[in-house]
Amino acid sequence: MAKPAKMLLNVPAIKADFPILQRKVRDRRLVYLDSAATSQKPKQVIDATTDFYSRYNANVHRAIYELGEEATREYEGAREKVAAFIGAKSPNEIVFTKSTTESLNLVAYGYGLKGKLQKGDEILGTVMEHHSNHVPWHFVKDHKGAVLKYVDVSDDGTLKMEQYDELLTKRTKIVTVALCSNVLGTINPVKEIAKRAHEVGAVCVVDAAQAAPHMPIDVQDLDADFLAFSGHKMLGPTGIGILHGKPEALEATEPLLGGGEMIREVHLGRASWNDVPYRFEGGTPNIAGAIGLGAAVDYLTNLGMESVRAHEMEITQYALDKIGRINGVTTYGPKDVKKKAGVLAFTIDNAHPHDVASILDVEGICIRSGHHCAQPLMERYDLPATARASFYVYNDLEDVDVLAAGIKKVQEVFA
Amino acid sequence: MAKPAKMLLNVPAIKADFPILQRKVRDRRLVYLDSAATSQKPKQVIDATTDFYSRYNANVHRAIYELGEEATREYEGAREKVAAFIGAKSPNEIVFTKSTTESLNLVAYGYGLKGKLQKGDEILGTVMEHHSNHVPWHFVKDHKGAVLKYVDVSDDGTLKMEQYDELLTKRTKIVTVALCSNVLGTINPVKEIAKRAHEVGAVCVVDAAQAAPHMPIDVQDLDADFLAFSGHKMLGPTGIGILHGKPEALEATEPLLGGGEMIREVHLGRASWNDVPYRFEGGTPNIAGAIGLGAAVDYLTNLGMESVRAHEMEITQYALDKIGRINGVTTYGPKDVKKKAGVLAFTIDNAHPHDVASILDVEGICIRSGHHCAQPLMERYDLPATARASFYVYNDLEDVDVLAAGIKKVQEVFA
Amino acid sequence: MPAASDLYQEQILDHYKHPKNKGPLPGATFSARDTNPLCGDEVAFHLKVDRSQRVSDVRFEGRGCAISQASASMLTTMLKGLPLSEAEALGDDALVKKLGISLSAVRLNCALLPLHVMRLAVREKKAAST
Amino acid sequence: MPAASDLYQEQILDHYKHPKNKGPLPGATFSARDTNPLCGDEVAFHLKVDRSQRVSDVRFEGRGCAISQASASMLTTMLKGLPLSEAEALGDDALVKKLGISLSAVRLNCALLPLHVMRLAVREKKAAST
Ligand SMILES: Cc1ncc(COP(=O)(O)O)c(C=O)c1O
Ligand SMILES: Cc1ncc(COP(=O)(O)O)c(C=O)c1O
Repeated sequence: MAKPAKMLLNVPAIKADFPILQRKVRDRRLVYLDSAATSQKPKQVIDATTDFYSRYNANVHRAIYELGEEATREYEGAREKVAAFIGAKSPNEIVFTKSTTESLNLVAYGYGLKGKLQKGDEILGTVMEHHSNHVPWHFVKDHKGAVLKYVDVSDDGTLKMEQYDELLTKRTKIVTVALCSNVLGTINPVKEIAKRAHEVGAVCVVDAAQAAPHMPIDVQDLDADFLAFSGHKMLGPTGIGILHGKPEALEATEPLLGGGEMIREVHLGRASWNDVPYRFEGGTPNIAGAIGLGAAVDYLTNLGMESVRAHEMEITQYALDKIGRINGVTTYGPKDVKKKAGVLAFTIDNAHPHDVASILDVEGICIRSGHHCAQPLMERYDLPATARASFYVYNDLEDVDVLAAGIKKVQEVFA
Repeated sequence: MAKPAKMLLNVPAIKADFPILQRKVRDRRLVYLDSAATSQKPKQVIDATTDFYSRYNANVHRAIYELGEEATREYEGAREKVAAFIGAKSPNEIVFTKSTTESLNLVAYGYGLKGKLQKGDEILGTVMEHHSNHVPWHFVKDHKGAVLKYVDVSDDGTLKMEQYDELLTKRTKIVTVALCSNVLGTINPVKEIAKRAHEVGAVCVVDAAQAAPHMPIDVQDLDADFLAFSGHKMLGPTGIGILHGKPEALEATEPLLGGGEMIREVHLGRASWNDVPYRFEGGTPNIAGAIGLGAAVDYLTNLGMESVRAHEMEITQYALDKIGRINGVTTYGPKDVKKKAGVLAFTIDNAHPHDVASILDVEGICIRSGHHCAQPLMERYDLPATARASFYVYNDLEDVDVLAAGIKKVQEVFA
Repeated sequence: MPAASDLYQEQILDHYKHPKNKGPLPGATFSARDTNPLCGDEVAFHLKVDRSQRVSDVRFEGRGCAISQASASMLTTMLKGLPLSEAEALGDDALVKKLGISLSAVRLNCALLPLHVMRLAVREKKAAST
Repeated sequence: MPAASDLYQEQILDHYKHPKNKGPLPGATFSARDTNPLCGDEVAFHLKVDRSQRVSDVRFEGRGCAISQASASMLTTMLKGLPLSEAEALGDDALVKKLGISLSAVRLNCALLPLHVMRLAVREKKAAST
């Protein structure tokens, strides 16, 4: 395969922003190919949290002193940045949680279990969801008597849209789907899915954990009702998640966590709620996390999400060509990079993915192996596990070359 | 009042560890007296999180590469430190959440709403709880038909223990109480409360948010079933909370958040849970937060929690003497520092607490004003709001002097 | 950030210590009450409107800080005699200008609470009657 | 951290590629199956115990990595002929020593899964019969 002379992003400059990428692992350059699990962090993000703790650390919203006002300004400023990042009409559509997982649970409890759903109402998911978009809905089934149905995937890794049409009925109240699969890389036609969901009066919940870090998102265009993602997968700190909701969707949602910040008035045995989005932010939030996320959004915005996506398409194409064609290697998911994010699941004949990961580790290469928190999908393909390489802004084609060489080593061991 | 010549802790050395305390506010030394809202962070804590992001950032538990193993080791190491800090028998008794608020909600949902409680079962709280220990129980009332009852406080700020005995019956399934009030500073007799709760077969849930940072806690001695606290109030990062549970209590608790990490197996529509405590840690946790918390625990352990408590008693005594005796100033809560933590709520005749805080802010003094997320308590005392100064390891008697001088200025303005 | 003397000018302290138009208003056309959830400050606003849709009388009740109570008091003086439509349209800026001090975000909430409650009173009554 | 060649020694690879005692065991006295929730590796263990309470036969089934499957295979060879009490008491260390490699925490889970399942088999049966 011919390597393009120049990549879309200036990777050497980007790498220089990430302290961890200066690290050597057993005298080798660190080749980090596990950004789908969590991304690395640029110094801009690390510095933003350090700066908070060193200069204006205080609790937010209620403090009547300068530190507290500065903290509040930056925390709310991060909300504004996130809103702009995904095209929300107002920062009030952005709820800070601790993770995609909490965001999805917030919807499952607040709209489902404690909210509008009735016994017999149907929730329509897909077979390719991450566990975080399966288990919360089990709760709604178990405690509210909701009925769960699932859209299957084809062998090529795309959703069976004709089955979606069959399963979607007037009884469907919630449709929930990943914008991008964390195993197959499949980019699902969520705009279309949301449109059809709305036609039967259902709301559409989108798990954007693998999408928001990697491609432009415009919530106006997608027109889903809820959209969840995580800071730690998009260059931001751990412990901060995001839930976007349309105003009317958030208004129709009960709070998950009760406590400080989220109330208007509390009396013995009864309380009334604060406005959206504060209603959903009970307790002292992850202030440093939100501020660091704001810096991450700045960093990505600076690169340009169109360029980020184009860069990853280039690497993914190269990886599909280079890795996908090695004899004895099988890759999963779409082969067309227009339908696929920078996630490459693969298996090597006679070598278990864990052993693949262990041997690559010795080469300084970090990949993931296992079920990737997607057991129903693995069952669907009858796979115990796969290896998975995933790409981000600090990766380049050379990283793919190193991976390909590592795979050859694995094949030697298990020949 | 005579000032002791030397304090128990070496405050100048401690202050030097806190970058923010080098900051000036309007050319004045920053006098931070709002640690009950959130504490400041020593460089040891800031550095621990920076080090994680710069050197071994990776997702925990499943990674088969060196970074991931290092991250897991440090994350689990933090769990061990927290366990040792409160005398838990095993790290498996420690659940990481995002806040005290999440910890208390976890118990309310997992043990109450989704768990063992039946309609008509009684939950016994107190009038002095923080909103985070009120509102979660409202949910159990609203969705499970539990009955809420409350132990009142006396005018001196202590719980009416004879009323506790009256309200505690065989119908009581949960007793929930703050170890230390965030307004009055009252240290409640939780060991005795837990003992009596156990006698009627109830579990005892303790909100230790204001206690764990300030005094030695031994969960063996307290013998409560659940104990919740927050990292950010004890020198640690924002976005990390702790729930301690006795093994049998945790086993009897359903998970709050469904998702990755917390499962054993997931199939379409059903799942089984991972072991305790992982069952309660759905989603990517706040890894940096836990590691920073570990560093905070090291810092406090190094000072010695007995010394921390003694130091705060000394400041509180001095503050009660100095502030409590200013004409026109009223203080709330116990006057005996053996029964009181380093929290001093007060009002000034003719000056609203917000105005007090605003005027003190100009002097570089950070205090809190308002209802302190304890509206039922404020109603009980018929107070719209109070001012509150709270003390920690980096405060000294001079800070109290500065506060006293600030209060005099307030009185001049509102004379 | 303002100095204490900037924030607590004579005028503010005067309205706080000697509020204008404070108390209930029997026969009010519009009434509402709200609290600031962040701090618990509480204001109730009552307006009486005459046949020509002018604010003929106005009162506030409440408890809270000097800023919110002085602001409420000053707001009543601004409203009296105004056509209802103009009262409704009164902007945040107008009140802040009248107060004559520069406010941080949190204290701005204190200052604007009375205006918020006044608007609530008019809006809710209208909603109920349509 | 070990090098690849350290981890995947001849012995491990041999047990992985040509496992001993793999398959079902009709008439087993004890049987259990479990998965490693972190990775999905799966092992079932079957033991047959004779009248003198000795392990007369043992089989495993499973799918997973070289470490877990080689470990299961080696464990079967260690168990055969052992008094049940000794089989039950077999410690983690003994198996790790037999494997002869140094393992990271995550891979240690792989290596110990078979032992865990073997213990589960014996314990659950005993619990059921008491
Ligand atoms: C007694 C008490 N309980 C609970 C909380 C809630 O803690 P967090 O906001 O960290 O969830 C606080 C702190 O505000 C508190 O003082
Ligand atoms: C598609 C998808 N959904 C949800 C999640 C859960 O994200 P988090 O662990 O940050 O809650 C992940 C990441 O693991 C994911 O890839």
